[in-house]
Amino acid sequence: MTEPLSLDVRGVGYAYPDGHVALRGVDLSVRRGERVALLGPNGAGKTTLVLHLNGILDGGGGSVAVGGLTVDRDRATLAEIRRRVGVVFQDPDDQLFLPTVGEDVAFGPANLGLRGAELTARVDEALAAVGMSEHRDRAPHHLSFGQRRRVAVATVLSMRPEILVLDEPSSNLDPAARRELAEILRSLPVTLLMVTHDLPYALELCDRSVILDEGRIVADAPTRELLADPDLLAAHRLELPYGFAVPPRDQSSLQAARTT
Amino acid sequence: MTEPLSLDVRGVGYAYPDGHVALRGVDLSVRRGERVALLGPNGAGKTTLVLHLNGILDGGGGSVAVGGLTVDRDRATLAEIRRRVGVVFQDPDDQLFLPTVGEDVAFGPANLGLRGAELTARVDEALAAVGMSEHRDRAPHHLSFGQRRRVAVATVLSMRPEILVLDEPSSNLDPAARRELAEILRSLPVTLLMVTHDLPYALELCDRSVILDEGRIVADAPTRELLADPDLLAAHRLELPYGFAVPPRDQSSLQAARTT
Amino acid sequence: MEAVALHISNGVLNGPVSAIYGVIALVALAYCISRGRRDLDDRLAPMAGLVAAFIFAVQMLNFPVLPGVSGHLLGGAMAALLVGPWVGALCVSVVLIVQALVFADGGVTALGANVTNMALVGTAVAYLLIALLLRVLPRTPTGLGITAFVASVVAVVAASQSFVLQYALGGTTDLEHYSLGAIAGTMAGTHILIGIGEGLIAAVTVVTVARTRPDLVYALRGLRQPQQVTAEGVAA
Amino acid sequence: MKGLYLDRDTPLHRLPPEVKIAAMVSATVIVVVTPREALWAFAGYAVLVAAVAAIGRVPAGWLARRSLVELPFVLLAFALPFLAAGDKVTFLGLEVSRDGLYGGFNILAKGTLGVLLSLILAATTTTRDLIVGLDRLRCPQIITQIATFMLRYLAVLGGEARRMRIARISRGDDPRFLWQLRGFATGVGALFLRAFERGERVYLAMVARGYAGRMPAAWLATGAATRNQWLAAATVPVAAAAIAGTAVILG
Ligand SMILES: Nc1ncnc2c1ncn2[C@@H]1O[C@H](COP(=O)(O)OP(=O)(O)OP(=O)(O)O)[C@@H](O)[C@H]1O
Ligand SMILES: Nc1ncnc2c1ncn2[C@@H]1O[C@H](COP(=O)(O)OP(=O)(O)OP(=O)(O)O)[C@@H](O)[C@H]1O
Ligand SMILES: [Mg+2]
Ligand SMILES: [Mg+2]
Repeated sequence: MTEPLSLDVRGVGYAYPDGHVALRGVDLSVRRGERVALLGPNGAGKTTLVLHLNGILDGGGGSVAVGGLTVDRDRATLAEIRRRVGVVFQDPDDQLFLPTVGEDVAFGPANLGLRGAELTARVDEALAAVGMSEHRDRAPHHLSFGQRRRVAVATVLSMRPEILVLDEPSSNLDPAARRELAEILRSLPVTLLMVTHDLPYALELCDRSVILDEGRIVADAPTRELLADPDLLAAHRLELPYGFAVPPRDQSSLQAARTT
Repeated sequence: MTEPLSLDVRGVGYAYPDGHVALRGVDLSVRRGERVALLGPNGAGKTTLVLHLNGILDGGGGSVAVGGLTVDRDRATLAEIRRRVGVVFQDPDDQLFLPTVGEDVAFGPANLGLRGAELTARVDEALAAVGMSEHRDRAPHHLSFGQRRRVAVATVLSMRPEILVLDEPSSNLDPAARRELAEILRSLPVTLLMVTHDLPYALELCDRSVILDEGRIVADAPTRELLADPDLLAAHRLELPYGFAVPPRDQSSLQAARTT
Repeated sequence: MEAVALHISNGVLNGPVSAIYGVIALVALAYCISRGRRDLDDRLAPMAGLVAAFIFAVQMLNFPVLPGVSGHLLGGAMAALLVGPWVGALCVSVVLIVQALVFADGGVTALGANVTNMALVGTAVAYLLIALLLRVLPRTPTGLGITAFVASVVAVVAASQSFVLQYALGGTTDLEHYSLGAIAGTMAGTHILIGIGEGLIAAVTVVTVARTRPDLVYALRGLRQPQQVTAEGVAA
Repeated sequence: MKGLYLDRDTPLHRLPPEVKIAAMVSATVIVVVTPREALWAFAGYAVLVAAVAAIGRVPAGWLARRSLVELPFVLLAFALPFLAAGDKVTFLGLEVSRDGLYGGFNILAKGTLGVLLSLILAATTTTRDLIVGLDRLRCPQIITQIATFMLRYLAVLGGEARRMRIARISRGDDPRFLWQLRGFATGVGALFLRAFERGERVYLAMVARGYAGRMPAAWLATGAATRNQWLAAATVPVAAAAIAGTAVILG
């Protein structure tokens, strides 16, 4: 292969300090520019896997490489990896900590060395993308849950990472914000790994999906194929929602065309 | 009317301590046994309204009555109201605080005076309903986000309230859990007010929906009618998701029959 | 005096003095409980817990004041500012009780003396000063910050002098090279330094809270009523 | 928050918290009122404490390390013989004050025994049980309530500090110390506010489930102490009193 994989996870295991085993040997590789949905039941280990991708959790065996760099405890490597991978956490309260929304969105790019007008432009752009420009000077912990989730997404968009990892980004968003986020994500030229329980959303955004269950990858296929296999879905507590029918292929590409 | 309304909200306003106005005169009445979906964009004031229904927030004008009892600062009335209304909060981390899942689920019924075998039975039943029985002795903050959400629902189910108020109960649940929750909610003989951004879920569960926007109720109609009005939806950042078509009425009742 | 940690252990004070202070503390706490009960509403109950936890946490940070001498923060002034004098005294007492039972820090027989110094004297002196200062200073975050700082310094020194008094009354050993005045002087000197550290932390914390949630600051109570909002708009 | 609890299964651990608190406090009082000249009474107490520690399987090394909280007073104890007034005696070749020598011993012995008794209590009782014990000993509810919230908030403070740290490092910050961000102080203020607002929401959620000031643990925890348990625990203060009595009569 000429180009290194964007994400290369090999045999990663992890047990939490209380002894609970969350990952039991996960293998996953994602090529540059791919969009992959990470599906699986509650407690499957999805969030735990996400936290491995930028070295917040480690030490349970196996290896994680990001764009050819192996995640280890070396500070410089870790810093470089965190510059490349942007993670939006499942809980927005894990993401936001500064006194105002504007400062919080500026925090990441400022750490990347941006200053002055350039920094302001990044912040403006990211806040506009999630529709939160008017809340710039408010305190993040005084926002509604969905507003916090949007700001959380903005804090990572403003860093323009090469690899975007999102842990249930659409939950708690209002329907329009959910679609707007899909449009943003589709327009970004990045590698994308998105954890979601929203199968139609996965189909809309990601050509490929993997299913994680009990700490192992149990399926890895084009999203459309996965969703057409009710037995596989049912075996992992996945199912298509009430009233949803997989749109025929041409309509889905039409939809993609309409929104770009 | 012979029977008092389950919920009777009149002209409720509220401004947060930092001066942000969240509710500007909300009127809403819900009859006994009704199931109502509360829809609206992020930041509309839905959570703020929910927090008024059992007297957690007040003082901004207007009145709230629950089953004929008016919410005020009187301790005895408040206690009685809180016994009748069970609220599942939007953020499960706000709801869970005891060292083990079992204790947390027992907290509410124990406060209602239940003891011994009866209490244990309630806890078992509630945990089984959300599929978390095996996690009974674990610490809630050591669970995955979706598992925490399920336990949060269980902590309120175990109280068997007359009126159940749920703030985005289906977010972060895996698809099977989402359907199972719908089945539980449909089987309970309670008055239900459910905040959600998931319009198909609202249609599946609630015959009536209200839309809250900028602190005011802007629409109140049968869910099926509301969802058939794309202009109204669009005006309040609501829209049907990709791939979803409102199922014909008979199919929806078939679906209801299948699951009961 | 080497022992600047104000958590007096068992055996430092004699029996009668320990007992007298035990009675003083019990009576005073009973009064605080009857007054505090009225204050402890839905806003103040969690705040009281947090103030106690915060004091507990900062008391764990022992920091060097002079070579060979270390001290820790007491927290009375911050408690008085955020939750008022009655609940404030209770918060500090809870910290001392839990420290004595759970961490063996401070003797159980000296609990009365410890509560008197840190919870009663510290909080009372701080609250008197706060009441006074807030009358002259503007009720702005800056005014509150200065108040917090001054009240902390004075309260910490007062608490240390209360310890000196106890030692004079019931110390199990008489000291020859040190007159009582000298001990008082040394204690005051080191505790001014501790008080400055404490004052800075208290000031910053209280100012942060006052900026975003003025409704939470007990000392600013009565200034803000919940706003009435109607369909027509916000009433003043 | 775990405190100093050592998770074991011993008769001492199984004893209800209220009897342990009562026994610890009364034994400490007896130790403190013992005249300091009754030297061998203290030896008796030491044996008693060692026996209790053995029943609770609390290791000696652990006790030694944890009793360092007493250090400032130990220093005072060693300084007293040189500082105190009164007649001088020669001890280990040094001229020291007799009163100071006794005074130092007094603080050292009583302080150490008191710390050891508290440590044994802390090692065999969880913090939550301690509050249940205080509640059963009729401690006013407002005190146990503040104590419950205090323990809860220590966890919240820790949790929020951890969240803030993860939020920062994953966005390219490289903190060597948690509060370096904008100085220690702003960090403390922000943490305080954040922890308060989280805790406030948690509190309101508790209230929404019928909380009215008393934790169900206070009445749910397996039964209050039986007569036999009170008697078993009373052996410690009674033995201490016997030692003290003998020492006073003989001394
Ligand atoms: N801090 C923790 N300590 C101990 N166990 C944990 C902790 N966090 C998660 N776990 C456990 O590890 C397993 C995987 O959790 P994880 O959060 O990765 O699940 P998830 O796939 O993200 O689920 P969800 O869809 O609910 O978010 C679960 O069984 C969970 O209970
Ligand atoms: N603690 C707070 N302090 C100040 N303002 C707040 C606070 N909580 C919410 N708000 C503001 O009040 C308004 C209503 O918030 P609320 O949480 O009720 O929205 P919501 O309808 O529940 O939104 P979501 O769908 O995102 O959960 C929003 O504009 C929000 O920014
Ligand atoms: Mg997760
Ligand atoms: Mg909300």
